[in-house]
Amino acid sequence: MSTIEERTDPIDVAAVKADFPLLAREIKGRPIVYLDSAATSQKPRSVIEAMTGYYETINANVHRGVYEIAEASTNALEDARAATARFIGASSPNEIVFTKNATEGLNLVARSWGGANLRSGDAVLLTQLEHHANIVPWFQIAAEKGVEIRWIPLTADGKLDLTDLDRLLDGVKMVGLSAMSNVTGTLTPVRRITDAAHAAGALVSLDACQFVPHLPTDVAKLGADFASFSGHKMCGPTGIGVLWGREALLDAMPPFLGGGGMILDVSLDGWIPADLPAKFEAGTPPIAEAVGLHAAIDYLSGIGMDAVRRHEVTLTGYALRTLRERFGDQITIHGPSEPAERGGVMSLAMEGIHPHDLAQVLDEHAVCIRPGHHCAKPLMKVLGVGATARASFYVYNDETDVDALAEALDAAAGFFSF
Amino acid sequence: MSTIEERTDPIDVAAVKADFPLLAREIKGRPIVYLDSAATSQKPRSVIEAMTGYYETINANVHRGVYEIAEASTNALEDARAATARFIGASSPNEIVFTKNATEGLNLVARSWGGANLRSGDAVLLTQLEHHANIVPWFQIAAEKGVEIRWIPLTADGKLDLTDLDRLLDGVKMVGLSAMSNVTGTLTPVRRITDAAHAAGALVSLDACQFVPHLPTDVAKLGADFASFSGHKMCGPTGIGVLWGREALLDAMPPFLGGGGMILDVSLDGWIPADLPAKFEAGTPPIAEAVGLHAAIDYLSGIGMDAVRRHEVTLTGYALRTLRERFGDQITIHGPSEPAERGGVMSLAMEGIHPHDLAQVLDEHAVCIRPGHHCAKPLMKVLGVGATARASFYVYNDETDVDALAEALDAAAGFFSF
Amino acid sequence: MPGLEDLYREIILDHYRNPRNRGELEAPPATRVEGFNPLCGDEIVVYLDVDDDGTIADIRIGGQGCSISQSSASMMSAAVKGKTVREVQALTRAFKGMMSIHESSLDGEADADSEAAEEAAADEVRLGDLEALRGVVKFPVRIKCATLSWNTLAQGLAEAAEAG
Amino acid sequence: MPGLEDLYREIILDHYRNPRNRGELEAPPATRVEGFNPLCGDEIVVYLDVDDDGTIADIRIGGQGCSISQSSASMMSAAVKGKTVREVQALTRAFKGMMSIHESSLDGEADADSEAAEEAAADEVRLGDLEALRGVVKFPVRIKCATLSWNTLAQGLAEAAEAG
Ligand SMILES: Cc1ncc(COP(=O)(O)O)c(C=O)c1O
Ligand SMILES: Cc1ncc(COP(=O)(O)O)c(C=O)c1O
Repeated sequence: MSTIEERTDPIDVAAVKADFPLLAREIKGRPIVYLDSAATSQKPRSVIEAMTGYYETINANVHRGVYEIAEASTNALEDARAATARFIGASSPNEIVFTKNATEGLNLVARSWGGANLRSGDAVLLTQLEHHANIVPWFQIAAEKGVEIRWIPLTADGKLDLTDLDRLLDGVKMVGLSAMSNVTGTLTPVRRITDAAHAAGALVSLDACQFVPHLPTDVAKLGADFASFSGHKMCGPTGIGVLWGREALLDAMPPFLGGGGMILDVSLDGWIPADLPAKFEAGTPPIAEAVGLHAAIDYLSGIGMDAVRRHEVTLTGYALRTLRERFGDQITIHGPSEPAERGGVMSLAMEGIHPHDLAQVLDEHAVCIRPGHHCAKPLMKVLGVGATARASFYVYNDETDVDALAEALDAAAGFFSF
Repeated sequence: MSTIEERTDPIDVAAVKADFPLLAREIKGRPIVYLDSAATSQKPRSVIEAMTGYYETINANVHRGVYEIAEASTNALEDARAATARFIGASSPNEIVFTKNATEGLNLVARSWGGANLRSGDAVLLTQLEHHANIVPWFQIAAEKGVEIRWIPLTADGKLDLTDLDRLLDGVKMVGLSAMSNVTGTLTPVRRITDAAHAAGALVSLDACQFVPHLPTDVAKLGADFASFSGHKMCGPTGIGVLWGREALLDAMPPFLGGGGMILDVSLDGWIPADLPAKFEAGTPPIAEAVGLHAAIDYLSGIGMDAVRRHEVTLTGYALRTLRERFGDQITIHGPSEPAERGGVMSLAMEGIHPHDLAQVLDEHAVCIRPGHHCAKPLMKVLGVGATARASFYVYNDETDVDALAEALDAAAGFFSF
Repeated sequence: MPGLEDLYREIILDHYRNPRNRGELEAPPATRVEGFNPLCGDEIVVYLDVDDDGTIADIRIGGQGCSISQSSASMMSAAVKGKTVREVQALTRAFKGMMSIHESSLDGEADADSEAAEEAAADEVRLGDLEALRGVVKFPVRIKCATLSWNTLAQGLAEAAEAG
Repeated sequence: MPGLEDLYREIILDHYRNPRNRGELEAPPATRVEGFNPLCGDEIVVYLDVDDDGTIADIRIGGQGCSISQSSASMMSAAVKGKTVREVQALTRAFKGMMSIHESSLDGEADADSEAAEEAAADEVRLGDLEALRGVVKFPVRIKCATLSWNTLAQGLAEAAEAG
């Protein structure tokens, strides 16, 4: 049973924290301070138990079984699909394709839609803050088809520079757009871009990896045509992602992977693909993972995505203030300065300390942050760095975590100043 | 702790059964008789607990983290890779690519190897007992490239008819071969075909989905070039599969999905792929699932794959005898008649009862079998049926399960004879 | 808990053993349509001969499958033969309404189906023998077996209308 | 449990703050090679000037990265300058031997590396200052930081040999 149904704003973070078994751990004798949710989130007990329960009581392959647990397993998968559709405002469960991760969803769009619709001379427009997952698949199909890749540049504070948007959109058939940067936390003006793209005759494939876990999502309002995200960043398990697409678009697209479950008929002479969503789900789907994702959606819905967002805005504001006050010029925090314009992800640079070294010292203090290029090398180049030290927050973090981060940064500054 | 380390042949099935929580369930007031392991296996407690333990203690994203649990998580993933390599006799962990299921592995070979190596006028040779997962991807690439698909026919008792093998291999660049049929249980002469294929200048992509879970596997001895299988059929979780390939082949192949983790560098102008195995693992891998697969491999290794195989041969022999004696002409059992030539999978036809109806009645008796085409429609055509009723065994089944099957078949015959 | 007798009613087994209107019609002039149940391999072939005045003059059923899909096809053929296309459409709505499950549906079909049920009620269609298939609803996996022939018929009528 | 002082020895931090042989050489005639650590974004550029008699006449280091990768590159440049290619190969084996982890290795490199260690012992190479990096082995994630420059150097020597 969830203990969070009755919670009202603000979130009772202590109670939330208690729902996550890993957060009770100690690292090197100190309570863990987990600030790497942009890489993957921790999992509440209800999610772990849902999967255990699945394996212990109804584990069976789906779709073709008549016996009781096979039917229960099929229903569990389809209930998860329906819950996912509701969670993001999709107009039908048929619009929800379960993938292995967000990356597969983004590739599916590039290969299936791009393969069928892109022609030599067409252009695809990306932003310079995209994750490699929304870049490399477009490079791949572009090389095959002779398609031009263009880039929306960034402003000095890490926002999209839309000055030239209309010119950039000329001849563009698809826009690859991250709804929120996993490096700077920048929230992009999705609706403005989807409107402009549609006006220019282009579609938009949204990388919603960092968005869906943290903000209330309504794909209709965002105006996108496709959106991809991962279960593991939203309190769900590894091994599952979601591709949402407008039904008419998905319907018209050729299948991607071939195999069991995605066919209507196969003979020695050829084959006929199945209808949505089966068409895009070749092979045994991530069934237990879908059950886990469903539990994660229930968990987040129990808190309320509005409350999650408000909590993160408040905490991000507190973190920005704390770090600026305490470290002044010694620290650079990349990205927009206003909490309302960003998510709870911040890339830090400490004067004279490489991010990798910073993370190493922080680990001694049980503070888990991530150094590196965060799979966004083009953005690194814009920021003029090889790597950043990224701290990211979620619903289970609170001010004590920010304080612990500040303490550990202080220790690192001391360690490297001798 | 596993309770099975000390077991010697024959397997103590009661003890094994006790390791699988789901098998303690009752269905409609009777103990469950699970005979659908060819679709997916049940999971021992140790596998479920390994994943729960992962989520509760070291859940973190892999590869780029310096902090303690990120390092532990990375090690857990790579330990699973090394264990998988040892389990199938791969010559290096670099030869192990984690996929979402066997289907993705088979598609990866068709798209990446086939995309780079097949030319118009080449031929691909498949067998008529292939699963759709080793057919449709070849249809897809063949349509793109103008490649001919040829078929190894079957004998009356469901074995491969190799009479014309050398002629069929002429001009063939790739052979798609199932090591064991998921419908008839037929074990194919893999080594004979890999030798002939190599002599003819062709490679072999093995569908080892039904083989690896049930027989000791040594990819070197089998002589294949690629082999794909799924975690969920070998006591492991859903959401993970394995593609093994010879290192030199994988090295020379272009990447498949693009995204994070599979690159060495990305800029606005292009990208450089990473080395093996990262090259083929775009995005967050199925980490908890790899931990579960590792536990499954440990579990099976604890029993011993030789013992698993011997147990299934004995049980299959008992089942063949029991059903033939009890039902005589009323029953048809497709596939080879000798247990040594087959795995523990049997497709049944009961006189006058459609498989779908048979499975429905069996469900009333808590006997779980699967009716349908089993994703092998070309094979159905050869067998001259639209569907079969398939019962399949694993290490946790014993003679009482076979007896329960016979009882339920008897009841079905009674029900439909009035 | 639903029992087997809810599913396998006497009249269903009778249609399964003695299928009505089994066979083929020469197509063209008749319309031939195939339907697949991709999950279990059931196949239904419907041959339709629709008069100029919109009456189903003749119908034949081919294919193979389980007792539910085959008996449903047989009962359907008996029920629609000689009826006008409009009457058949009302009957189809009524039948699919009966087959709708009001719990959480697998693929969003339920809502459409329950609307169909209401429209059918308005049509005041009498299902007759087809009522025997009502028990199938208690076995959700089998619903697609029962509706396969009706979906195939609907497709055939659409094709016949286009061709005509 | 290893502490930070095992990793960040005084001499390492000194090389990080005051990198030796930092800069570029005109290439060609010099050889220029780049190395990436795809996991953390470290980049090393090695510029090599190898004499006709197989001596490393000059070396320069560019790129950016963490203290371990940068200090390792700096220490390497100091250690190899003026040495013959054969001596450098022996030193590389010795260094990579020191960096090998004997627990289960991440990617099968360990076996090769421990062989390297044995060969190096046979070579009786003295690592000198490079010994300061021994503590890195206790932080397996950082090993690739320490070996990046050496792998890049090896690639550079191979390219120089081909070109020459
Ligand atoms: C022989 C065979 N090949 C391929 C597959 C596909 O496996 P998966 O659905 O796990 O991708 C299966 C199982 O369904 C199988 O039995
Ligand atoms: C913005 C963004 N896009 C895509 C991804 C890829 O997600 P996954 O690795 O789950 O496929 C990530 C996470 O790594 C991300 O942060």
